[in-house]
Amino acid sequence: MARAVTRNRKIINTAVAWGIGLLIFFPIFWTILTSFKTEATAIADPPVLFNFHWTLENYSVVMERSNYGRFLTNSIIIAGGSTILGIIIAVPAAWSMAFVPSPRTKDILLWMLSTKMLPAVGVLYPIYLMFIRMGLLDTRLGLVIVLMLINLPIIVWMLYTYFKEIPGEILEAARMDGASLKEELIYILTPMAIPGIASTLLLNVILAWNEAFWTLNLTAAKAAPLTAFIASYSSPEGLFYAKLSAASTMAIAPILILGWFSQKQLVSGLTFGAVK
Amino acid sequence: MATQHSRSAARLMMAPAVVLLLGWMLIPLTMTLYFSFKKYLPMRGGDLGWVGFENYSRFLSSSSFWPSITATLMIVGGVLIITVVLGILLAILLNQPMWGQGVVRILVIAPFFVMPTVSALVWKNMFMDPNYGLLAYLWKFFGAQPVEWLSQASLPSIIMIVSWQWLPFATLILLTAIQSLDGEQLEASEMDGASPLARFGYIVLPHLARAITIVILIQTIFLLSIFAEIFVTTGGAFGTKTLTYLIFQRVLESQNVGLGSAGGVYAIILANIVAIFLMRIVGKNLDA
Amino acid sequence: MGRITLDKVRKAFGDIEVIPPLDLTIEDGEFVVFVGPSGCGKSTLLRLIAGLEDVSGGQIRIDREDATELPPAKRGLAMVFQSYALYPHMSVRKNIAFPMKMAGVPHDEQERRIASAAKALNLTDYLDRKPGQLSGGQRQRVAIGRAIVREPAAFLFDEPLSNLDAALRVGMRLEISELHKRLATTMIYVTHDQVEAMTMADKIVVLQAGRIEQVGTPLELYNTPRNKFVAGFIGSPKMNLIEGDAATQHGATTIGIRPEHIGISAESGLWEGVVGVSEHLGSDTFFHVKVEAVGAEPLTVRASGEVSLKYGDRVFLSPDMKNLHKFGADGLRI
Amino acid sequence: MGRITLDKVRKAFGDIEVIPPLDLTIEDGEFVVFVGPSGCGKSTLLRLIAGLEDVSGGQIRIDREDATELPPAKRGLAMVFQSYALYPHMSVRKNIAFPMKMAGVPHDEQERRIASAAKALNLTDYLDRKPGQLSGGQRQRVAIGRAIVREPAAFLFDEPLSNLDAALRVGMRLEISELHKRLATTMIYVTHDQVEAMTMADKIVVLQAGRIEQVGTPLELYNTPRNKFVAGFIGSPKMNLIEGDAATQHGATTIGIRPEHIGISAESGLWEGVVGVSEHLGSDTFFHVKVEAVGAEPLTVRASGEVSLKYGDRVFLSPDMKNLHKFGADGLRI
Amino acid sequence: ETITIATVNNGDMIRMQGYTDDFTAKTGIDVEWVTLEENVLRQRVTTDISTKGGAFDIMTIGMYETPIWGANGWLVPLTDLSESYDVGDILPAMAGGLSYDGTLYAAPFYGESSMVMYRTDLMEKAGLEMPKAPTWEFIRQAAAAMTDRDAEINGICLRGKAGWGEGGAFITAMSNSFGGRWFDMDWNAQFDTKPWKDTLEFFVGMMNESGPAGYATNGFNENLSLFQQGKCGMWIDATVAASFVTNPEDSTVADSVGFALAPDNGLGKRSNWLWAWALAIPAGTQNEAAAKQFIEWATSKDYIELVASKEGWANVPPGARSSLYENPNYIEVPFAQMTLDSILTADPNNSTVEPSPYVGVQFAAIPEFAGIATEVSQEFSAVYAGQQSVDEALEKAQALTNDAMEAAGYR
Ligand SMILES: Nc1ncnc2c1ncn2[C@@H]1O[C@H](COP(=O)(O)OP(=O)(O)OP(=O)(O)O)[C@@H](O)[C@H]1O
Ligand SMILES: Nc1ncnc2c1ncn2[C@@H]1O[C@H](COP(=O)(O)OP(=O)(O)OP(=O)(O)O)[C@@H](O)[C@H]1O
Ligand SMILES: [Mg+2]
Ligand SMILES: [Mg+2]
Repeated sequence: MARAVTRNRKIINTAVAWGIGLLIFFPIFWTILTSFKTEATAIADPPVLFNFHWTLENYSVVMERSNYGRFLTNSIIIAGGSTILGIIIAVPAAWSMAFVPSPRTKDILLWMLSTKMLPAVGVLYPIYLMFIRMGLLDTRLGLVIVLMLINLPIIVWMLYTYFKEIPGEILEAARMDGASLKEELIYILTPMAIPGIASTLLLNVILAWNEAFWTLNLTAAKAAPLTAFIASYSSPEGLFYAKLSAASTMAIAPILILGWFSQKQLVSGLTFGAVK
Repeated sequence: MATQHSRSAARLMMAPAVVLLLGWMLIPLTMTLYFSFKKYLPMRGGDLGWVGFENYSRFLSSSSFWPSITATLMIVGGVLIITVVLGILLAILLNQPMWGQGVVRILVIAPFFVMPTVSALVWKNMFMDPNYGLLAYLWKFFGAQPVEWLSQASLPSIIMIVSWQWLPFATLILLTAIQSLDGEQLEASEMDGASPLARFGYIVLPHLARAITIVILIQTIFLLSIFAEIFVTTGGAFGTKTLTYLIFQRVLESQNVGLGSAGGVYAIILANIVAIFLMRIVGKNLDA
Repeated sequence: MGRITLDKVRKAFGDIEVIPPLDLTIEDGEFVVFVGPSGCGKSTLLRLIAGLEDVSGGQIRIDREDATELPPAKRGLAMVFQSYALYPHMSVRKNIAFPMKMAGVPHDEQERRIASAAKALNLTDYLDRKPGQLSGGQRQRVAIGRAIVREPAAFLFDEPLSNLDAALRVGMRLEISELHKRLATTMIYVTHDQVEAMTMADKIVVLQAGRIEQVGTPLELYNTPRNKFVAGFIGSPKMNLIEGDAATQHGATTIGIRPEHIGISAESGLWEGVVGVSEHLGSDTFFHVKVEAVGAEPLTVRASGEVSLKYGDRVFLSPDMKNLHKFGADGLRI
Repeated sequence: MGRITLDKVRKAFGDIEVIPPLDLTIEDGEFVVFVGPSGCGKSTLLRLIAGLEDVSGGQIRIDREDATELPPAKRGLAMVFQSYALYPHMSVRKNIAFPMKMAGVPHDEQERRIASAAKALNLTDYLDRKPGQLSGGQRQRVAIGRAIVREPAAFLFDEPLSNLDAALRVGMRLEISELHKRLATTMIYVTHDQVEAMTMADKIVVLQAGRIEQVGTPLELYNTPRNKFVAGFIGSPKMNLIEGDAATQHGATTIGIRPEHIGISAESGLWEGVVGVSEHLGSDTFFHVKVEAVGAEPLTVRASGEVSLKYGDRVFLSPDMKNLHKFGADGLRI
Repeated sequence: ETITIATVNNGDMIRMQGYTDDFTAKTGIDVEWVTLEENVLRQRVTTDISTKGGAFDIMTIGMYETPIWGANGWLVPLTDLSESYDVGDILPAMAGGLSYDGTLYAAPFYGESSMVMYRTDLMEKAGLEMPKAPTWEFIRQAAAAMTDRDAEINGICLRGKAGWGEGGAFITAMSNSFGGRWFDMDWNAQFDTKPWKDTLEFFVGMMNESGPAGYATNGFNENLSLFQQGKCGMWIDATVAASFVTNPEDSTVADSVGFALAPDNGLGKRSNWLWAWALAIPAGTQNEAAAKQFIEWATSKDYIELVASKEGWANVPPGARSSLYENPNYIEVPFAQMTLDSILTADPNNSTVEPSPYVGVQFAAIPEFAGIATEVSQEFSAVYAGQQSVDEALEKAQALTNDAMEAAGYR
């Protein structure tokens, strides 16, 4: 398809794509913009775009009000920890399914996905009771475990599709070369699957970062991540759009930045086996 | 590949994931089943004994039950249709040559990184508010009466918010799928005289079938359990009470764990019906 | 009805000129084969003719009409891709019908043509299968089927056999040749396999780095290669090229002699040598003989039938002087 | 040091018996080639020997020791895969070092062996490249390098050349043959290409549907095929098999005559026929001649060098009776 | 020693977090805050206390939860508070609502009732005068008179948002003045009675005449903003709002706000509610002593002084202590007296015209109420949004209430 695209066509593409891209991004942009306004300008009629008095006041109010650093740290530990733990458990499982398939492999995969269908609110009480008994309430470890479990099916599935694209012969070659199963996984499979593993990691960090039900209900002060941070801003007395925007911006900024830098990885990696 | 050694190793290596998930599924599931046959009211002394199927029949006969199923299916269906259709169009657009492709992609993906709570808050307050929302200004600007989004068009509004969040996901997967389309196939169809529209219909769309299946499958799982978007925006009013939300009301607002658990069992049944339905319709694409 | 003329056609990808200005005329009904080493521009040339790439300069005429700016669909050519590029989600029938559907051919006419193409290509039993359920050879026939139903002005084949195993290749080669005889449509065929080129072509175009090294019938190229490159490239196993004293004796910088033009005997001959590896095909035997007199590279020698000479045996070689090729310092045939 | 014995080895996938009980002995140092049509079980057999599949019955002995239950890593065999199966994330050096690393060979010994293997395989300059940066031929040499550093009891090759283009194949074929000469290690080589089989093997095993049809040296198979299947499978182009009157005259149900054993002349001969497609290779010419006397299928005839006969010419064929193969009603050689 | 406090994210509570250092300096006890939005908070603490999770040492709860939890023995009784704390100073209405069986289980941080806030300038323009204790009829007339759609002025802004603590609270309090009640003495739902129909029809009629567009989704926050922006002529809502609408920093109408008692209908009950956010200690906490210390600090007179000295008298937490209303500095605050009067006219134990079996003004202090009232208020909101008729809504409300009461075993 290496025919030169006409310049006009490219200009149209660019215009339409940017138009739509900006439209989709607009709510985020508007939130960020609003976070630099005063409360009065935030609800000014008509709305103002750029010609307002920029202020960092909202951020300082938010910082003063809550311990952002701790929420952030918790988010990072919980999202990162659950993802890493998930990968460690999922790699061997995905290996088995991809390279030693049995007639039941597909069923097991679908079953794993189906565990995600349990409505969380329905099982809050049972889980809460278990957490109390095991002393996991309001601990990062507890959340790491829970988030790992909810995302495990997705991790397994993604890894499975990536692994399936690795020729089995390479693993057999390693076996012929005298590698044990462990060595096969460590020296051959994992390094080869790095791109797939990386995008799996990324997707799961995002999912864990944004998970709001369990992170909110199983924490108090010590382990609360950014989802709890945002829950304290949702409807205070009065419509504090600017402060809400500042808090929102702070809650999504880290993951947005991470996503920004790993866009390429995400685009090329998020295939779910769609690429064949 | 399949020697005895590797088969037993495989079983061993699958064990942690399977056992953990089995536990994660079975323990709450049994407890849910257990509670669903009990009169369990934490506020009034907790366990008040067995009641048989009373919770089930009560949940089913509640006037909110069928509307909640409808709402659930409407939201899931609506979001799927929007994200898949727009996702395909966007994926095709983003695959065209243009300036600043990388940046545009980031712009389109960005909503995926936003927490559901945040996005619901932002949409509700800053866009859909009939007095201060940007959309209201827009309507007023064109001389129209602002729409009261969350009350007059509650389901469409929620579908729109959720679609905004999930569109990036669909776009991403479809984009990668489009990128994997064999260029020679397109060239061949071009040599065969196919117009761009025909190429889309006969070549591109069938190629995307598998990716679309995956999008539908994964999104359905997540969409069946959306909660924050409803909690924050309408609180279940105006016909936006999904099954998940109804269970939430029973368990946490009414503090009737038994009744809520029965609802949970219904939700599992619904999820499985939807899943089986999906498998039937699109599942065969997974093998291809 | 199928005359293709390239007039100073050139192609550059960015700064790299892949095809310098090139002239070529392909007559109506001719079977032309493009050969050349990998990366020499064969596919590019084909794609220029097909309209899948824009020319960077020059003109392409099909049947005297300027087609340079025409989109692929309008050129009336059919292409069979190396990967076949079948539509994986369509049955064989649908694949073959596709170009007709696009052209709006009436339904019963489609059916008729599909049936006749399927018959010609032995695909009748497979019409309802998907490409994934076909063997390589069958797939290729589907790709050809898709091409012939359009009754194109010319067929373009891009290495259509390279994905097949050797046994199938021989069969498919014959089928394409017969197809050409029957339809008498212009065919342009890209391959890197000299055997295919030799056996199928009316005319071979030897390319190197985008330039045409020689154009001619297979036997012209075999018998009178224009230069060392063509000499080495045409024929299998390849011609022995000898430099140094042995060459200067014949007033040339390089002399070439094909393996089949060297006699081998245990008793007497021009050159004395030692047998290295020998390859016994039953029908023929190839010996790799180290001859001191002509340099370090062993000479490849073909003996008909089975000849028993062992590794290390001393032998004598007698080149057939009639079939000696001489090349000057510039590499051109003298 | 490399004697492999299969004793009533059988293999079934589920209900389908891919390999019925099969006995085979491969002597130390032998170069054995498995040939057979696609899907006949060549790869499966190789994988059974390698230990990559479990046998469903029978015993595999390596150097007289029972290896049936041994995992692949313990069998002391090296395998070169069709796809080469190089580790894409490791440099050539690391690829070659990998089996030694797994075996715990000391570091300087590793270095020594890598250096010598690289020298033998002409890979010294490429040691620090990744496989992605190598040509097909170089990749194959890396795969071989990875195999030889282990000093295995035997090499297993699964169609190692089928991914290469024709030119490279010829070269690689020679290299593997020379390697075998030099190392004198047992080699088992799977291919579907008869030319490779003929030129490389000490012993060819012809398989069909998991059964051994014949075992023997290339020339044994060429000269005295045990049955019609082997006769048709060995040799290229394939043997002409004739049934009917022409065969019964010779007291056989089928007679076979190879293309190279039929003389062609314009004047006289046993059979009269009409030239169909002819394939001119320069070195040889293959004619497909329709002969009424022997049935509908055209006979393939080889003429050395260039012979000018046109489509439709009337010719006479004289089969070389010495090289006539006769087969009975059961397909076996008479 | 560290205590963990779950609290709601309203202004007074946020302010208190700012003064935590003062407490830590005095006692050496560290404080961890878990600040959540009201609905999330309620859910969160309810889960924790009903499972004896022990995640919090102090919970911020309201008048609704306190008697229920106290009855369940889930809260530490606040009996042995120090002398200087002066329990007797807590307004009796508040203390009553936060007690079970005469024992105080939560200390009020602030208390509120509801009242009419109106624009004196608009009232004047309409040629009307607001009586100190208006009737609903007057309110409706005044609203119609003040409405000026072209100037984007709505005569009246009221809560229509679904949720038992939002629109549900308002309509319940309003129905009290129309002679309505949730349950009769046998716990039968009363939505099929005339007072409820009257209430709802009156409300919808008035709001359609003079209310803002989209009032079906307006809650406290939305109405506050509307009022502050000068878009409402009247607003009947929590007394705490008074300090916001009179604060010139946020409000464009700060200097023209008047106050009146919530309206009545001549049946002897006004439509004002009673509410308090209070601090309670879950039973079984490890840090009971420290928690008590904190509660004493946070709800003390000293704390009020502290806030007053730093932020002015208008910003102190109101409605909890009688002494505040005896303070000459505070009584100068324009809304102070009206707040006190409103609080004093609300009686949780006798809130309805006809007798009712439950305690609470705008709620019934039974565990099932929150769930039921939320669903009922959703039906009502659908009426406000024009999606169903008053009769349909009442019928559904009746059915679902009876159904839930049956499920809970009352009937
Ligand atoms: N899109 C492109 N951009 C830049 N260079 C290209 C492009 N396509 C082809 N080339 C270069 O043009 C040259 C000719 O490529 P072409 O595909 O025509 O070779 P070929 O003769 O078909 O080789 P092969 O036998 O390997 O298929 C090569 O050097 C190749 O790298
Ligand atoms: N895992 C498997 N399950 C079921 N059948 C199998 C499996 N692997 C191979 N087979 C079947 O066993 C037969 C032999 O396969 P094998 O791969 O050994 O053939 P082959 O001789 O190597 O063919 P080719 O030349 O095409 O590589 C085939 O019919 C194949 O379909
Ligand atoms: Mg090419
Ligand atoms: Mg094979």
